Amino acid sequence: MNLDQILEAILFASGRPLGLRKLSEITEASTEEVESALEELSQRLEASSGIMLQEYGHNFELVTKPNAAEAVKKVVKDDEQGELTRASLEALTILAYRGPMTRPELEQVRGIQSTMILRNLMIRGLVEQKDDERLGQPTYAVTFDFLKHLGLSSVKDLPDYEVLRGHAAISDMLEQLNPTSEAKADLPAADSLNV
Amino acid sequence: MNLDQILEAILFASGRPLGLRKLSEITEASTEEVESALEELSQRLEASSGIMLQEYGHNFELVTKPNAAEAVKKVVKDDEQGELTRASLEALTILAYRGPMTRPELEQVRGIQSTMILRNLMIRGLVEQKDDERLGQPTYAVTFDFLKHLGLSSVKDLPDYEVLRGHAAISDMLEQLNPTSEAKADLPAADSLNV
Amino acid sequence: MAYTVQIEHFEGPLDLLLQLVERDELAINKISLARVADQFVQYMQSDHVPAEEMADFLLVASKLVYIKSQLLLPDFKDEQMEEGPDLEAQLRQYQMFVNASRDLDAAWKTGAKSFERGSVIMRKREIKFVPPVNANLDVMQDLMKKVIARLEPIIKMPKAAIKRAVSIHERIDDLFKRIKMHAKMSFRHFLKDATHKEDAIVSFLALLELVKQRFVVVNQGDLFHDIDIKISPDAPERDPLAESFV
Repeated sequence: MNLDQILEAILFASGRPLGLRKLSEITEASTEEVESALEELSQRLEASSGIMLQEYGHNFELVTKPNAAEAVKKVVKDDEQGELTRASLEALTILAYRGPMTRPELEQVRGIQSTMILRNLMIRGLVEQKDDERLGQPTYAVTFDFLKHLGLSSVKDLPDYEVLRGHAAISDMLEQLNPTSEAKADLPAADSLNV
Repeated sequence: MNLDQILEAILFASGRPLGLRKLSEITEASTEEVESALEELSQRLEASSGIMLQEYGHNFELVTKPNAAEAVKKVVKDDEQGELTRASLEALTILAYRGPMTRPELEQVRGIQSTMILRNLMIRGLVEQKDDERLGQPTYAVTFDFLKHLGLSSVKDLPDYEVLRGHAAISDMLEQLNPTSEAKADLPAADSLNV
Repeated sequence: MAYTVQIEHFEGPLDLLLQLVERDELAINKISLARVADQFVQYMQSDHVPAEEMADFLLVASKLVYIKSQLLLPDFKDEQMEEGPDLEAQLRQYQMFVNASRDLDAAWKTGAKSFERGSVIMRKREIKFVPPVNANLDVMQDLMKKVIARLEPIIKMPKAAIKRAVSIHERIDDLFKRIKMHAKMSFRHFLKDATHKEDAIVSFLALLELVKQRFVVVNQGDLFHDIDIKISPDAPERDPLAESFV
């Protein structure tokens, strides 16, 4: 059995997002091998399957494709998220394109204190606190539940993702918050998309 | 999206065996069409996937292929045993000190959505659903098995039980959830321990 | 042409500012920001800005006034006001995200969701007690205390906002004294007085601070009017900078 098939079976059985390191541990393959097998899996599913591989921050989960939503809703209970307020939408959008980010970074972009909005989004399960910190501040990012609600396989599928994520103005502004080069090294990989 | 892909998504999301008639009902296709699409699905999975279509009588279910069993066992075992994550431990602690409480109440105190965590604690037999409801929501509390594991005969024997259970910060927070005085009357009896 | 579109509700200072600029179909630049500065202040006073958000509104208001003053006095520069992100750039990127959030909202409402794998594990027979090796009384007591400690700042948020307003109040009294010292100088005079630049800057900043202060302390009363009287009883009616304080 090929690694991509074993990974598919593991993700299927676990029913929740699993990290790259965990997958490498279970399969006793290197993270590079796992990554390339996951890429293979993703392409195979993309081409012919009713399910797809969802990825966020080196975590992976199998989910149904959004096109099947109508039929799937007939068999599973749909956790209604309800509508989002404008403030919630705005914070979610910024976190989706630019996260993981610290609260001061989010507040810098929104121009307003965001303690309560973050708390509300976390209670709704759309945002979570990540394990890694930046300059002593916890970082926040959107969750798999958020991706599922939009039927996205990755935040990279958001419209104009690279433009909005890598926008020079934002980087400059956030840099004012993180003046050290150390902090810069901690920024997510997609920052290299900066133009 | 083809019928075989929609069926795949339905079987994946439902997580249990579904009958031919049910599948035909959901997809609004004839049983013949469903049967031939399931055959197609079965062949596609057979050829390249880590999962397969299993049939008992006229019931169909997606399962992992036997070749992947070893890796799958590792991840399932991991879910059931091992240490509790910090988040799980925290939820368990709050339920021990403050339970029985509803999921929204637990989430209000944690500030984090807790569906999965509650589910995992229940699977491990650490938390159980109680008979009484509050505001239309089921309540949860730690199990007797868990108390026994701690060497306690009652939650009241937890260290600093009265102070921590009745702490104003928690009562205030929960009050935001139930603003009416009616709801207040519904709070657990130990509220009288408030200092 | 009179614009009849009303700004009904805003979520924060950048939201209000963007709505003002977009309502007038203006591009985002210093000139348009200066143009909507007065309305920004008016709306900010007319709506119920929550206490904990007031400081953020004040910050933007002071930047707007600074931008406006710079248009009038091109060589006027204040280091303190130059610090932090440039409002123009900040608003532009905010606009970008607001536009993106509209797409996201549309996608959110389509209901084309993905679903995780269904779980069957909640069947009673599959529940078996697994002793949690890392749960003990010490750990639990410690965790519970941490949970409570995490809640306390949230409970105390309104109180903290009041505290901050009070400390700003004290600073205002101080500023008032400084402004009084310059009170003899007419508003127009200090703007034009090139030879006493430092005085002008001090007065101007004091004014800004006072404006900020006033916002914080109240909606009641016409603060700006008050400033007019104290600072500049003989300021010309059409002085464009003075207008931003009216």
